[in-house]
Formats: sequence, C-alpha cells, structure tokens
Amino acid sequence: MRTGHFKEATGQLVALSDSRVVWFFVALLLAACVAAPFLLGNYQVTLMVSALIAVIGAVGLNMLTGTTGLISLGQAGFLAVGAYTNAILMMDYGWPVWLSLPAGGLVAALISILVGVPSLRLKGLYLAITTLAFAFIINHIILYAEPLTHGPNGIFVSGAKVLGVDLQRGKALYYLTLGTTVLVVLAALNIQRSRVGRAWMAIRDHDIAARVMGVDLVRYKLLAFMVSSFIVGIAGGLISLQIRFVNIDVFALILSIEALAIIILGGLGSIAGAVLGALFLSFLPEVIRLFFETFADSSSNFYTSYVYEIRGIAYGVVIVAFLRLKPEGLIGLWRDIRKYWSNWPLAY
Amino acid sequence: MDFLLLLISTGLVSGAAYGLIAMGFALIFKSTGVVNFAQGELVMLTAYISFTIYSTFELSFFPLMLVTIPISMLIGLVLERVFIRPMLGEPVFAIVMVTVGLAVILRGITIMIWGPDPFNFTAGLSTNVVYLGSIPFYPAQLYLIAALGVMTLLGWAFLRFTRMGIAMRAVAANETAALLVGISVSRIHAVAWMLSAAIASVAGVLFAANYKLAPDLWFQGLKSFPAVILGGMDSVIGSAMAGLIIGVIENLFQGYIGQGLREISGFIVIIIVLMVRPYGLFGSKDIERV
Amino acid sequence: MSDLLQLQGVTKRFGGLTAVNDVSLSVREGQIYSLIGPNGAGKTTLFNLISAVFRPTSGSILFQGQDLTRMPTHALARLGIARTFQNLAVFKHETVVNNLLVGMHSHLRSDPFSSALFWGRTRREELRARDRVEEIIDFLEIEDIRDHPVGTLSYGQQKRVELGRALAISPKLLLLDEMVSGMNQEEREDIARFILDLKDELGMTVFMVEHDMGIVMDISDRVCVVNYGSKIAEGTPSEIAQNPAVVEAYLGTKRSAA
Amino acid sequence: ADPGVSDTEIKIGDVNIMTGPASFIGRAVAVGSKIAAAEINEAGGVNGRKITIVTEDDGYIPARSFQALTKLIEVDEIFALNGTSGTANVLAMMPLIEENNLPTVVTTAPNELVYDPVRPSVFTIGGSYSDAFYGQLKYIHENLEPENPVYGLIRQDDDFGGAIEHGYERAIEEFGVKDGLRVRFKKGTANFAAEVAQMKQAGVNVLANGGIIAGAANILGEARKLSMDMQVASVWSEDMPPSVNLSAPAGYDYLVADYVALNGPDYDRFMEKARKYASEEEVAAINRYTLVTYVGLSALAEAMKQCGQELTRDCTIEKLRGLKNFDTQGVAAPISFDNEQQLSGTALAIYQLNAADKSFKRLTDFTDY
Amino acid sequence: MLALNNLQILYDRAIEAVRDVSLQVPAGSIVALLGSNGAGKSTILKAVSGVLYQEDGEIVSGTIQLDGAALAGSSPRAIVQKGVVQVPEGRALFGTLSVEENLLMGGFTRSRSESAAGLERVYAMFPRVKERRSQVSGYLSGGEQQMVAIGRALMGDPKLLMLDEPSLGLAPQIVETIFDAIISLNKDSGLTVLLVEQNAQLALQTAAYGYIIENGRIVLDGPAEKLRANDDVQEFYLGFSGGERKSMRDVKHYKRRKRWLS
Ligand SMILES: Nc1ncnc2c1ncn2[C@@H]1O[C@H](COP(=O)(O)OP(=O)(O)OP(=O)(O)O)[C@@H](O)[C@H]1O
Ligand SMILES: Nc1ncnc2c1ncn2[C@@H]1O[C@H](COP(=O)(O)OP(=O)(O)OP(=O)(O)O)[C@@H](O)[C@H]1O
Ligand SMILES: [Mg+2]
Ligand SMILES: [Mg+2]
Repeated sequence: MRTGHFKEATGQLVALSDSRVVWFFVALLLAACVAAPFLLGNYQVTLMVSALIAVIGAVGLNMLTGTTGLISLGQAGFLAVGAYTNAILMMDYGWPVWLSLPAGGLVAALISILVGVPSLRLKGLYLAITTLAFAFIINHIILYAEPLTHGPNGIFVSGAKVLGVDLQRGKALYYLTLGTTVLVVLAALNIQRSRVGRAWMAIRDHDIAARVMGVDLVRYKLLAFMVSSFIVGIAGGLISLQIRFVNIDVFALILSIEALAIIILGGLGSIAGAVLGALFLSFLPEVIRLFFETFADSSSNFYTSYVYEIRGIAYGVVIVAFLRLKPEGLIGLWRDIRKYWSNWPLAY
Repeated sequence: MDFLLLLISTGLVSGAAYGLIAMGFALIFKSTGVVNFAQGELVMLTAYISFTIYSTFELSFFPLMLVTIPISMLIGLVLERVFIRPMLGEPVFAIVMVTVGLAVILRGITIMIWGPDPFNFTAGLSTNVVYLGSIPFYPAQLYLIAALGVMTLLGWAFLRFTRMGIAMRAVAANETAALLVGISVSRIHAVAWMLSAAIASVAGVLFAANYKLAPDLWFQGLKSFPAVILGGMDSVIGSAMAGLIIGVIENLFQGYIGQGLREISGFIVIIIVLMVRPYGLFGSKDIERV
Repeated sequence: MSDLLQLQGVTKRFGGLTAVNDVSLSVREGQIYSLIGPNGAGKTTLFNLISAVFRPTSGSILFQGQDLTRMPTHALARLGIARTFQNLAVFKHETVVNNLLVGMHSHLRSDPFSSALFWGRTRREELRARDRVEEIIDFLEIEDIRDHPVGTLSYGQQKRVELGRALAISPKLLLLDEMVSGMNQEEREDIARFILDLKDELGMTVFMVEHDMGIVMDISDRVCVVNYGSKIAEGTPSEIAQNPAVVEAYLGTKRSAA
Repeated sequence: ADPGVSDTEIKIGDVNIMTGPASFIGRAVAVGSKIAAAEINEAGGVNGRKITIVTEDDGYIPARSFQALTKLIEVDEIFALNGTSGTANVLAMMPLIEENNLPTVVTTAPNELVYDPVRPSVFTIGGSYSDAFYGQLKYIHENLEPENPVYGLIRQDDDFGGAIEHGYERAIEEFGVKDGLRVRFKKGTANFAAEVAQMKQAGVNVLANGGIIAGAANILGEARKLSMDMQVASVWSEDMPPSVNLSAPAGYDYLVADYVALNGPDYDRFMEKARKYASEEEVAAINRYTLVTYVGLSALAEAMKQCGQELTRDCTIEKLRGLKNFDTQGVAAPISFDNEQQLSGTALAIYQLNAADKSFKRLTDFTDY
Repeated sequence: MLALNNLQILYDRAIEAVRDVSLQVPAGSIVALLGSNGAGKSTILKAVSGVLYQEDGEIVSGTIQLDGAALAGSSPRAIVQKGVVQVPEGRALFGTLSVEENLLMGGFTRSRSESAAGLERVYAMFPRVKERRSQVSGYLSGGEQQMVAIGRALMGDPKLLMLDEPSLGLAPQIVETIFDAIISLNKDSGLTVLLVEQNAQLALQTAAYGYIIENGRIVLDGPAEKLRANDDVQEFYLGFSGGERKSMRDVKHYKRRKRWLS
C-alpha cells in the first residue's frame, strides 16, 4: 500500500516542503512578521525582537545538540562572546555594526574550536559539563580581562547606524532581527537537507557507522561547533544591540539551560521545532501574565503576596504538563495536526 | 604547614557536600539515565523541611535526621510518581526537561513557603569549636565529612550486594529488556528517587548547618556537576570521592593562587582530567561495539 | 585477477583475549569470499580491522597495495570499501532515504557554506545523489518505507537499509557481516542473486561473514574458516564441507549439512 | 502632558527583584513604595493627583529588566521610575531611561557606575558603597584603634565589589596602614574557608567584609573558628534582621554604615506609619530597602509637587535637580540632588552590632565622607 | 495456553502492523510463527509481553488470553511472573552489565536459590557463555550475545517461552544445541514455546503447528507437516522447487515475490 504524494521529478525530492499548505502558512507567517511593527505596540515589538533572537540562538544550538547530538550547556558563554565582541568592536574600536556583528559570530566560532577540540573524545553529559565549564571560564575571563572587556562594569552599546538608520531602535532593530532570523533559518534548513547536515545526523545516531561511511568525525564535529557558535554569536550581538548594554550578568548561566529547554520543548533536531520552541518559551511568561491578570482573583491575599512566584511556578507547570502531553515537543504536536488534517475524516 | 592543613581540612568539608550532592545525581542517572536538574532543588527543599521540623520540635541531630530522611524519601517518591512516572517510556530528553520544569516549580514553592530570607540552621549540632590535633573544626563540619563516609559505605553495599543494585544498572542499560525479565522499571525509578532524596536531605541539612539555609541553596546542584563528572556519571562511589578531591583542589587554588579562581578551579580540573579519562575517574566507558 | 585485499599476520588482542590471531589471507578482485567460524571466533573483529574501526595489534592489511592500518576510518569509503554491520548500525532517527544518502557522503563535495546556500553545484550534486539513491531503493524494494525513520522498521527491513547504504558508496570491496541473518529463505535467495549480480555486472568483490551454510556453499568462490581467532582452513566450498576439522569445530553433524 | 499623568493619577513604575533568592529586596521595596504612596495620597496626593505604583519583576536578570521597563513605558505608560533593582539591571535600563527622559530615582543600587557619568534624568539616593567602607574603616582607625593594625579586604569580583575596594583603597592610603590582603570571590560563593585562612595567615585584624548575608556570616563563622580577633566593617545589607540572625552567632560586634535610620524615635515613627498602611505580612518584609524606597518616592513626589498642575518630566527633573535638604523625617539624612552627580549625598551613619542581643548602636550621625 | 483473538495493533496511532490476527498456542506444544520482514511477528510478541507502549504501539482491538484470563493490560512484570518470558529480537542485553549479571537479572522474579540453579543450567548448556561470564556483555560477539539472551530468558523459569529469531547469528552447531534444548525442555518439563524464526526448515521441523503471517495478517496455518508439504511454503520458505533443494546460484533474476493476498 502506497499512500501520499508521488514525486515526478527529482527536483521535488529536495524541495523544502512539498505541501502547498505549508508554503501557504509560511508565506502568511512571513507577511504577518513583516507587517507586525505596524500593527503592534512598541512593547510587543520588543518582545518579538527578543523572541526572534531566541529563535536564532535556538536554531544555532539545535545544529550542535539536535542535529549533531553534542549536548552543549555553553550557550551563555557563546552568547556572551558574540555580544562582547560586537560591543567592544563597536564602542572601543569604532567598527561599523555591519562588520562588528558578523565579527562577533566569527570570534564565537573561533573560540568554539577551543571548546571543541578537548571535547572531541567526550560524549553526552561529559561533553555537556565540559561546555558548561567553558561557560564558567569565559565568564571568569570577561570579569578579569578588564582592559579589554571593562570587567564588571559592562559596556554601553550605541550608535549602530547603517546609512543613517539607527539599527537599535524600534522598527529598524526589528527588521534587522527578522532578516537575520530568516537567513539563519533558511541556511539551517539548507544545511540540514544536504551533505553536511546528514553527516552531522549520522554522527549523532551512530558515530562509528558514520566514520565507515566516510564522515570525518573530527572535522564535522568541529564544524558543528563552529557553525552553531557562529549563529549563537550573532544572536549575542543582537542582544547587545537590543539591550544596548552588555555585562556579565546579562548572560547568566541559566540561559544555557533555557536554551536547551527551548530545543527540547520544540522537538530535538527539528529546525521548525527550534523556532516553535523559542517562540513558545519567549511568549509563555507573557501569556501567563495575561492569564493571571484576566482570571486570577487579584483580591485574594495569598495571591497578591506571591503573584510573581506563582507566575514562575506556573511557567514550570506548563512546561511539565506540555511534556506530559507531547514528549516529542511542539514539532510532534504540529505533526499530529498535519496528520489529522491529511487523513481527515478518517482516523488513520 | 598549618595553613596547608587548614586548607585541606576545610576543603574536605565543602568537598563532602559536593560529594553527597553528586551521589544523589549519580544514583538517579545510574538507574534511569536521566540527569536530574532538580537535584539541587531537592537538596534545598529537604533542608527547608528539616528546618521546619527542627524549629517546631527542637530535636537534636540524630532524631532530626531520623524524621527528615523518611519524609524526604516520601517526597522523592511523590515527585517520582507525579512528575517522572507519567513519562515512563518517553525519550530521555523529555524526562530531563521535566526535571528542569520541576526545578523551577520547587524553587518557587520553597520561596513561597519559607520566604526569601535566609535562616541560621544548626540542625541541633553544637557550634563549639573542637580540635583534631591543631586543626579547629565545627562539629557540623565533621558530621558532614562523616556523613559522606557513611553514605558511601551504604551506597557501595547497596549496589554491590543487593539485586536491586544490579537491577538499577540494568534498567539504565536497556529499559525494554529490563521489562522483559520482569524488573518493574517504575519501581526501580521510585527507589532511585527515594534514595536520592534521602541523600539529598543529608546533604541539604548538613550543608545548611555549615553554610546557612538560603533559597539559593539549589545552585549547589550546578556546582556539584564537576564532582559528578570527575567521578564518572554512573559511579555513585566515584562521585563521592570526586567531591572530596574537588573540594580540596578548590581550596588549594584559592589559598595559593587566589583571585576568584576557586569557583572555576573545579571546572578547570575536570577539563584536564577528561582529556585523559573521557569517562571520569571511576566512570564506565560507553559500550561501543559493531 | 589480482589480490584486492591482503591480510598479513593480522593479530588483535583485547586485554588478555586474542580475538584475531595471526591471520593471513587474500581476496582477489571479483571474488565472492566467505569467512565462517563459530561464534566468537573473531570474524567481526577481523571486519572491524579491515574497515579500520580497530587498529590491529600487529600485522598489515593491504588494499590495492595501500596499507589500511594507518588510514583514518573515514578515508576508506573514498578508497571504495563499504561494509554492513552485524548488529544494526543504522542512523535510526533518520529516514531511509537519508540513511542511504549518508552512504554517498564521500562522493559529494559541498561544505557548510555552499550547503547553506544550496545553489548551483550543491543543488545539482544533491539531485544526482538522490537519483542514485532512488535506484537503490527501487532495487531493494523498499519504496514503501523510504520516508520512515529507520528506527521504526523491523529488523529485516533495517538490514536492507544497511545494505543499501553500503551500496551507495559504490564500493570496490563490499564487506557483509551476516547479511542474511533475520531474513527468510525467499529473501536470502534475493540477496544471493543480488550478490552474484554485483559480482558479475559490476565486478564488485564481496567478502562476507555468514552462518547460513546454504548461501556460503552455493555462491562463494572461496571460503575461509576461523576458530578462536586463528585460521584453520581455506579452500573452495566443497573442500571446506569435507574438511573434518571444520565439521567438528563448526558445522556440526546433524541438521545443517547443506 | 507627559505620559503617565492624568487629571487624577500619576503612574510611577518600579522594576524590581520580586522572584528568587534576592526577592527580599523587591518585596521590601514594594512595601516602601506602598507606604509612601499611601501617605501622600492620604494627604491629598500630588496637587490632587493620586500616585499609583506599577511593579514589574525582573528576577535580577538584566535582560528582563530591560523588557520590564519597556513594558512599563509602552504599556503602562509610567511617568517616572522609583525602584530599579540591582546595578547591572539599572544599567541595562539606562538607555531606555535616557531615551525617554524618564525621571528616575535609584534607591537600591547607589553604585558609581550609576551616577558616574551622570545621566540628566537619573537621581541616586544613598551614600556609595565606597564611602560606606571608607567611613567604617575611618571610624575603626580613629575610634577603635586596634593594635598593630593589618587591614584585609574580601570582596565580590564584580562592580559592587569594585566599589567597595575603592573605599578600602582610599582608607589604606589616607591612614597609611598596612594592607595585609585583598581577595575576590565569585557571587554565590558559600565556602570562604580558604579566604579566611589566608586572612589569618596575613595577620589581618581589621576586615573589610564584602560578603553579603549568608556569605558575610560564613566569613565571620570561619574567622571565629580560627579564633581571629578582628574589627569588622560590613556592607549595609548586614543590618537587616535576617542577616544579623546569621552573623551574630559568630560573636563579632561588626560595624555597618548605612544612609537610613536603623533605630531611634524617627525609625519608630516610620514603623508606626508602616503598620497603618501595610498588611502584617508586608510589615514583616520591611528592611532598610523599604526605608530607602520610601525616601525616594517622597523626594520624587516633592519634586512633582513643586511643578504644580503642569506636571512634566522635564519639570520634575529640574525640580529634582534643585532639591536641597529635603527633610526625610529622620528616616535618612536630608536629601540634596543639587550636586554634580545628582547623588543625594554621601551622608552615612555608622552603627555597631551588639552580637549578644542582636541590636545596633548608632555610633555617628549622618556624616559626609 | 496462549490465545490471541482478532488482534489489531497500531504504532503511533497510524501504522497498522498487525490486523485481525488469531493464534493459539496449546499448553505443552511448540508453535512456529513465520513470515517475511516487517510482517508483524515481533510486534505480536511485544504485545504479549506488554511492552508495546514503549514504542508507542497500541492494541486497538482483540484480546490476548493466557489460560483463559486476559493478559493485555497486565504489567510486563506481572506477565513475566505468570511465566511468559520472551527472548527479544536483536539480543537486547544489558550492555554495561557482565554476562553473569545479565543472567542473574533474568532470574529477577525468582528466588536467589532458583537463580543459582538456573545459572548452572545455562552454563551447562552454553560452555562458551561460561568462559565469558565476567566479561562486560556489550563486548561479546553477536552469537555469544544471542546465547546470553536465550540463557537469560531461561533463568526466568518460563512456562511459555517466546523466542524471536533465536538462531539469529548463531553458528550451525549452536543452533542445534539450542533447538535440542528447546525440544528437550518441551518434552521433559512441558515448556510451551512460541517460536518466531526465519529458518523455516528448522522451525517446521521443531514445531508441531505453524502460522504464516504476511503484511500483518495470518495467511496460512496448519500442522507443521502440512505446511512443509505446501507448495508455496516450499518455494518461499524452504527454498525447494519441485521437491528438491535448489542452489542459490540458480535463483532467477529478480524473482518477484508472490504474495498470498495481493
Ligand atoms: N571491543 C572488544 N573488547 C573486548 N572483547 C571483544 C571486543 N570485541 C570483540 N571481543 C571479543 O572477541 C571475540 C571475537 O568477537 P567477534 O565479534 O569477532 O566474533 P565473531 O566471530 O564475529 O562471532 P559471531 O559469529 O558470534 O558474530 C569475542 O569473544 C568477543 O567477546
Ligand atoms: N516502533 C515502531 N513504530 C512504527 N512502526 C513500527 C514500529 N515497529 C515496527 N513497526 C512497523 O510494523 C511492521 C511490523 O514490524 P515487526 O517488527 O513486527 O516485523 P517482523 O515481522 O518482526 O519483521 P522482521 O522479520 O524483519 O523482524 C513493520 O512494517 C514496521 O515498519
Ligand atoms: Mg560477528
Ligand atoms: Mg522481528
């Protein structure tokens, strides 16, 4: 029994999606994103920018952890490297932002080699903790390399102008972030459907078999580190542009865990999952806030004295409950929905 | 000379805390393959509960532990039932993520119940200084080291001599196969969580007795990672030893080099050790056979 | 015909255990060469040595005159050596198609940068790779599962995927480790036919480890027998079937004599 | 008019640490705002307009402070900001504050990084950490006169620790005393055994203790174990009751410098007011940060009052800048922002703990250093 | 003893692996289940052992009965305690445990003394395993692992033993040993056996009754001799044509398989 679409030309086999519905929704989403700043308030746009930066970071981490299977708890470190590089180059060396932002990615990629090389022999959690160690060390270096990083004082980032447009404000920042996000997601999708992405997945699923198939483990693991860190570094640079201030506290280690949470909640290994996960976790606190503002009995004494902690707990509860229902993550949910529609009205 | 001895002795104290927390991690990892990101929170929660018991009944140390440990095991059991059990058979990553969510919840609950202010919690131990040779100690410090010793011994005996011990490893190695030989995977998980919570409570109470009881106690969980890794993720005894090693190394770094290096010295050490031994000092290698 | 693969005094020890003990043999181009022996005799270990997954404790392994023992594992695919694994080593979260495409790895050239663009040459070579993979899929009759994650397939289906992946390398030397175990008679016959075709039409050399005496005796050109790591006999199938040492150590007496 | 002002209402924002271990600060701040607002509103508000407070949690994470302030500005449309979380958090909010010309009173992070360079709309209440330590060391040097003094400093390796070190350095240089040892530690450190052992080794008997809360207590605990005889200068967080409960058992009668009153009739009067306006639970959460915030909002309200009916941000800022000797009813030293740094004054009082009964004795009046 | 009635099994609520399968394993008998790759044999065994949920599989309709009582829904542990033990496909050992520990775990539901006795029996049956008793099982050769897997199941002292391709990867001699052992266990202690096997010749020699499953459906069943005599079975499962074993060299090019139902 063969069901589903038949492909007539090989070209269709490499298409990102063969479903008109998917293309339709993607186009709709993009249009909505482009129109957003004209429809939403400034605060919502700020939230969108943060969410898009989270998307970029998550797609980057997903390459390393989801695709290649190298669990990293070092995200906070690479974000910090990207942000600091961007900040230092812009503010202390007067680089234009269109140079300093990619440079932040490059420096993060280079430093990731330092992390990657000792990690080549390590697996699973041993690797994860080593990357955590590097995040700690990067943190330490930033604090102590005062002449370069201004130590604990942090750096204010301003004057990111391109052709007279201040990229750090309102719509300009939004479109910069949106553009970067689209590029990063496209690049990630392309990599995933080609030789490099497959080599990474092979390493994740069975590294010995991957080697026998001709995949150079050292090269591809380091590549995974570098490509991922490059993207994460860019995300860091964007954070520095948005907040306009970098300081080591901005890149708390807990970010690493949140990043991991995003891609697991989205669905490991899936780019769409990383995107969905980032959006989900970015907007979850806001949704919870709205929920409580609408439904909670704000006159209750108990509630008022713990409103903030209760929101925090609700955040945890939603995560746990969601995983209980859909352990494969949001991408699993998405697949279910698709399956439901394509089989409808039959159950299977 | 005294300086060195002082550094080592106090290093053993903080190392014992790392070791105990790390043992809790290793126990759950060993039997379920899950890194419990809520382990630090478990340590914190059980310590706070013990504190409440202590301030209500003013028990001395041993009776206090006699009450605290069973209650902690119960909590471990409840957490496993409510949060982990429903995830049986799901991907490990999803379960790890559940523990991350659990951690957030436990942190919030702890502050809601006990508030953000830290407490002085002696756990019924005297605060008079005692001397071993020329080295001064607080009793709580000695109890912490002793507790690690006792727990290590118990842990070793449990894993070595009981079938439950082997079954734990079996479950981690292959869950489906474990089911097929009649091991109740969910029961093993429950036992692992209960024992881990018991160890967590000992760690929590004694940590608080030495370093105060505050709602940032959970962070000790993250800080114990080097010990877990240095010992080898799946080695319960190894993590205990590694905890001591890291505690001492941290103190030596701080004492002789200084400048905030203590907090990262543990991480530097594990990077170096892992380059030579990718599975930690006592961990077992992944089986890779084709 | 010349020697494609030559093993000289190959030994492999694991701690105290000598898994392969001073084995020398040579496989000629275009041959179907079988390796048999009791369980734990060291057959798979020998394959692991040839495919450079392990390094021999001593001895040398020559492929077309080149010494493999100093080569990185991943270089072998490019030389034209492919293998399957006894205990499934598939990429289980990936689809069948992607598994086969990994086999094409050494025939493709794109790097992360050109992959990210997916344009021009990269796109063309990806298309070519897929054409080739479709042929293999067609050939192995696995169209209906082509987009399934391999981890959800049955044991025998996964073995086919492994075979397809090895074929995607377009190897000169194909190492098959218990390819037909877990297949029924009909499927075994398919595979046998198929191996013969590979040899006849493509001139591929096949080196196989098997416990299925049917296939070994029927299609091999030469058979080598190992026991406790050492080679105890080598010859044509009929010579081997008569060899009393082999019968004693391996074949048994009752049922299986084919 | 500017955002946040209606005919009947003025919205004042507060971004603070309402969750996590440091939430004792945010809670205390919230109570302070509540008391001040209630008091002002009861007295007829600011020229008839009632003050409402909008609080946002940042969990002590700068990125979230930025987002929280964006929300306050864009959604809640606050007029001014009183309550700004930690140092890094204020700094992360700074670009927004400047861009919106938002009158801001910084109450809980009087750090040099905040008031130097000066930002036109930002006013800081408090003495600096630097002065606080300088003042205490000066008191020790002049009044307690330890024999053969050897000074030592233990401080966090961040901006806050850096500020402390400035004060310490100034004291060392000025008094020409022996600088025994300076050590840094990372935020969140619990075990100070090695640091204290180093202090003992160096013979330190005057300790500038930059640890906070449990950290400070652990430092003193280790010192007692090693039977060190020391004079101790501490961070002002050490005058809060929970901190005292932790530290007192070590038996050191340490000093604290603070810019609010910790006791005395003025303090009692404040507490009376607190009980009137706040719930029991809120009263329990009161600590020095409550007083600081109360003072800050009072000063802000005074400036707004001076603007009359035409309340604008510009005017408020100008009036704040002109504020001189604003009377805080003894809760803190009188407030003047008419200096270059727009820092309310460096006046600090020095207190000493009586470890036995956990009470503080006021040693000096509010003094400039 | 074991009876499956109209069993239907879905994976992921979408993939129908088994449909409408009914099958009986009378007490004290050996029953063989044959079928090509992906037919659904392993799925059936997993369903009986109650571990389908591990792979998101689900019994949507039909019943599984052991001695007349419903089995589906019991925990895997309870099923093992009732004496239904499986040798899973692909060995599935506890890779990090030693060989002996693996075997001991097989006796997890039994008392210590029973386990000790079982251990001796297994060692007697597989001397090779005894040689390797303290080795980490993950490093064993494929065949050695298979022996351990069978040994481990026997440690559970089963009443009904389900073997999923026991001959997989075993040398002919060992296959003999195992089948001899199965037969003697069946004869001497009345062990009931459900045998999934690709080696049809062997299976039909050993079993009394056989089922043939294709695409999730039983397409043929009957006493073993009868099946052996069936033309289709001869051609596709036994490799005979015209009553005589043919050489694989003579297999025709791309002989397309003939299906019973399609
Ligand atoms: N990595 C390893 N470490 C330790 N021992 C090993 C390792 N690999 C194989 N062995 C041992 O070497 C011996 C030979 O194993 P090998 O897998 O080569 O046997 P085989 O001939 O393929 O057997 P089978 O027919 O059962 O697959 C076995 O006894 C096995 O236990
Ligand atoms: N976990 C799973 N998820 C989805 N589909 C599955 C899963 N396991 C098996 N299947 C599908 O169910 C069908 C039956 O598989 P099963 O493993 O029962 O076959 P089998 O008869 O044992 O085959 P083999 O002889 O190859 O072992 C196959 O088509 C397979 O693709
Ligand atoms: Mg083998
Ligand atoms: Mg099967």
